[in-house]
Amino acid sequence: MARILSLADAVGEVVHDGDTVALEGFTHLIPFAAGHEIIRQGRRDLTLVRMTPDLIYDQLIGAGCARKLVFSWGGNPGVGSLHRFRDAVQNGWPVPLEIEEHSHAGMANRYVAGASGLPFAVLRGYTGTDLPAHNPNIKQITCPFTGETLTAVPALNPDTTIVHAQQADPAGNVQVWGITGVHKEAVLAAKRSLVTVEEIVDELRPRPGAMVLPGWAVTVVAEAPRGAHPSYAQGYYDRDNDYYQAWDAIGRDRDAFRDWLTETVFNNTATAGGGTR
Amino acid sequence: MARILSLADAVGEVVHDGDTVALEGFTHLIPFAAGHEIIRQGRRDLTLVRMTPDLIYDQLIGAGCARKLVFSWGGNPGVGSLHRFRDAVQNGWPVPLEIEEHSHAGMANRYVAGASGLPFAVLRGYTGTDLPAHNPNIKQITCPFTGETLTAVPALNPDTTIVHAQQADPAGNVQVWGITGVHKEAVLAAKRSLVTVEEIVDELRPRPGAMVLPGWAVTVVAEAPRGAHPSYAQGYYDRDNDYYQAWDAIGRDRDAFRDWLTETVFNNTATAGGGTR
Amino acid sequence: MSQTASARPAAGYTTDEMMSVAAARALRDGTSCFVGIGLPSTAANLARRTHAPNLVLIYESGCLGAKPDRLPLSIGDGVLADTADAVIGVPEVFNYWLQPGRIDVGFLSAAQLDRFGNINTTVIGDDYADPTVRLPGAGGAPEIAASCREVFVVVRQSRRSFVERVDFVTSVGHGRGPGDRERLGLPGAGPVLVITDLGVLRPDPHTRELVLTDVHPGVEVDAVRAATGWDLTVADDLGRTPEPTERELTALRALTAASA
Amino acid sequence: MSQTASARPAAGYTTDEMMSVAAARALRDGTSCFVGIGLPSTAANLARRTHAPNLVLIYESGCLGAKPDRLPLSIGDGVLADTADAVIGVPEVFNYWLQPGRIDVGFLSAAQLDRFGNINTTVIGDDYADPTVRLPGAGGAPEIAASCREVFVVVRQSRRSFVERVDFVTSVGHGRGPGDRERLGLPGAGPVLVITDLGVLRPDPHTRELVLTDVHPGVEVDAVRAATGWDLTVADDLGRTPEPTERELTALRALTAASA
Repeated sequence: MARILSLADAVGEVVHDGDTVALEGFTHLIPFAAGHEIIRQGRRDLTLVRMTPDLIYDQLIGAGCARKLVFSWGGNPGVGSLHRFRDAVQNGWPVPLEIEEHSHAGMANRYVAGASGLPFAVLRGYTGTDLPAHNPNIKQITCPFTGETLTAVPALNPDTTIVHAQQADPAGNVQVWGITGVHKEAVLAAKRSLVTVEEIVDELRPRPGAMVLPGWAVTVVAEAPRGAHPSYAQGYYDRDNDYYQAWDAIGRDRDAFRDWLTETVFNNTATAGGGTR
Repeated sequence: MARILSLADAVGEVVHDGDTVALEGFTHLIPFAAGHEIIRQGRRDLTLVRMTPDLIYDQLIGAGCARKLVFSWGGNPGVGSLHRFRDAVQNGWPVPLEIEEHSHAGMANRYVAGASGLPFAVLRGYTGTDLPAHNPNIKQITCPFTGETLTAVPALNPDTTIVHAQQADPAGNVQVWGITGVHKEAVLAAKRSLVTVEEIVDELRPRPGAMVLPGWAVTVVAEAPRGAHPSYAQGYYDRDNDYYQAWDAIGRDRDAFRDWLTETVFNNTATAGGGTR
Repeated sequence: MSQTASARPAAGYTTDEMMSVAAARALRDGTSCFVGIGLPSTAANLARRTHAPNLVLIYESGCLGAKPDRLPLSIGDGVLADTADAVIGVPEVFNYWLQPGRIDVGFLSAAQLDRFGNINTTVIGDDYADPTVRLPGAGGAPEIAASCREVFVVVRQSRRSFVERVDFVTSVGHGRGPGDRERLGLPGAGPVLVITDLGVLRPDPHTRELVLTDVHPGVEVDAVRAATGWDLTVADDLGRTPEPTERELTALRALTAASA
Repeated sequence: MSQTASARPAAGYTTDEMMSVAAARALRDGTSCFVGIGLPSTAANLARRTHAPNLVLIYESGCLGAKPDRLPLSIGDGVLADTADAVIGVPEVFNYWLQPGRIDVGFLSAAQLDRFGNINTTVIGDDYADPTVRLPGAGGAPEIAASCREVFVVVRQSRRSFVERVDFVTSVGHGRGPGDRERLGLPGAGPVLVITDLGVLRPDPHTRELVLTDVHPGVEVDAVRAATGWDLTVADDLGRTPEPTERELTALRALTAASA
């Protein structure tokens, strides 16, 4: 049964300096509130894992929390580049950032292997691309039945996975609906997990398209209303597209970013996603 | 888009002598009506694949349709043995039956590999058991990252998979709810697929826990009300436990079985599951 | 029924009832249990209705956290899906839930069980290709026995079922003795408890051989030896299973009556 | 609007509009299309609103058969889940739907595209570790390019984007020429169509080099050559793209307006 804690206590318990941490959410249900709490708690040397590092990781990287990024697509969707990410990769600011780069299929399968207790996953992927030349975590494997050559990637087993969901019940059972991405795999692959939720309800009402994560498979749950803002939570609020647009100018400039950090993250201990609007 | 045919036309189109055919349904939604239609059409030399060959395969085997069975658990659940299956294995009646035996984990992963377009699947399975000594389709594989030894099983790609579901819409989109077993994997792994359904509805109404198979991933759909009887179709009818009990005496005796075949299968061209009650 | 009355030993009960009650007692509240059908399912459901209301029942049909109000007649009974916290596909059960060792107890039955807790549900007889009796086969058992943190076996004891060496290893217990599970890389502890209609056996920590540690009320050790196909070792501190309480028997009978 | 009026060439339109219309026309009704975000998504949604109402749109976020009533702003826009035939997890999209070659068309964009249709969305510059420009990376593209039956690319044409050889092969087109896809074991046919704001390119069946086969209205071949970073071959039977019809433009503008 998952324990229910405050966001600050939950992040304090599951994220430590030097950890490998996955914050997942495929466009939908990105755990921004938890990300901002990691910044507030001043975590350092994290290996950040995420298929689509977008604003949330731009913020964590800019705040100096990360030493390495494992990912498959990094950008501000529909807007452009992640300037804090670029600044860290190209100029080592505020600290150097190592990268390990995959495809979505590779990352998704790494989580699947992690969730499955297997050391690796097999896929048809990366073949003929320049990715394997720059990533020792992409190897070949031979089918013992057909002799065919396929690709292998190692399991991802983060120290901690954090995702956001719509609801949990008092026993920590979590219900997610809409696009569920790699929520389940990322949580099950991790040694510890934190699920932030829009609300804790007395009882989960089954819904079409919903996925339930049993409370006994989750470490801690924290209520964080609007905790996915500026991304969205289906059934609760829409994506704040203006925030993504506005981020381009903030992220582009180190001073503007520092001001944003002070105003929006450090001077804001609320559990919300930290809106700039 | 799946084509919608009568049960007889559908079975005629997708099942041919010598084919490898999987009729799946994990206790729930077992496609009995389609199985009886295969018997009526007199198919021979089938390789029958199924995790849990129960009454439906006892009937097909007794009727002489099969030359080989690939499976992981064969019995009359809660009642006892499958006597037609035993008679075929031990006495070659009415024709000899070759067997290939797996565990559930192995079979499930063989379907997953088949659905995924991979030649094999990796699992932690069979280790230390006597199964690999009798089955060349269980091999070892080494993790290219950790050097650990794991088990590999080849993909299952049946010529045809047949499953039963609650509903389809006129475009052949299929909705299944309750226990969905390996429905999706078995259909996606197959070259051709037939889904029999309780009813064709104008529009599928989304339901909690439901899984939708898009019509463009299914070959043919046939309406077969009570087509899973004596198993059950959640939301439509319960399991006919008396039928399972009664089967023990029928299956135990060749003559009783032949009488049952004549009365219940050959003299009954209805699309229903062929009840003995 | 008052607490006192319900904890009182019951007057009359069958050996199967004693077995189910003893098996149920072994399950701790708040743990997760991968439930095989038949005797294990009866015991697990009884536990949930007595001392372990928060026992998480997992069935290979894809039902996580099933809370059936009657005994399911099969591992895919509709009542399991209706009452589960989550219903998932069969591949996910084995890959995401069983294989990584997330589940505390695997609760199995057996057609044959040997001195080292290895299980046979495949064939009786020396020749796999021409068996004396063809059994149902492996089902989920090999991986349940490999991956759950612990395995409990519930099985009726006789010389036919309790053999020196199983004819076919469907599911590995302790192999041929100490270190075998480790050599095979099996993550779980294997069978730590075997509950029969006569008593309870546990593996000796050093030899890994199953040793009689408890007998049920009214059962003599000689009767257990007579029902065991190997030279049975009896624990020095042999215990005696407390009789079923009225509460336990009432719950068990309500459960089985509702399924008839 | 009458059929005649709607089929009439429109009076004024942008080169981007021409590109989207030409890209949309390439999609056949009743086929399935794995849709990248941006230009491909615009084209695919336009096709569904004009000649291909039964086009099955598949987004990597897990939306199968999405029928959005406005342009999705990302591949995970809520409107995709709301209108999909089925919403599935991301691993399933790649493993069960893309990888086995079930999907007819993979519709991609590119930051750099080379003579053989190879795509770069990773880094500009010779040194991966110290790039001139760090691009977003691979996303789903490498496997979309490998596994879909055919690949269409829609990209604005310039000497920066159309290069002799991409700085980094993120997604394989036709490698370095004939037989390369086969040698790599890539199941799909690769890029069979490249639609730009200037015209349409297709791989030569023998050399696999991209050849200009159509120019859009008002575009001169010299302008296309000037926007191509290799010595562009022009097809003998060079075609000219029909202008957007009023129906197409109206649908396109309604789609983009609804997303603003």
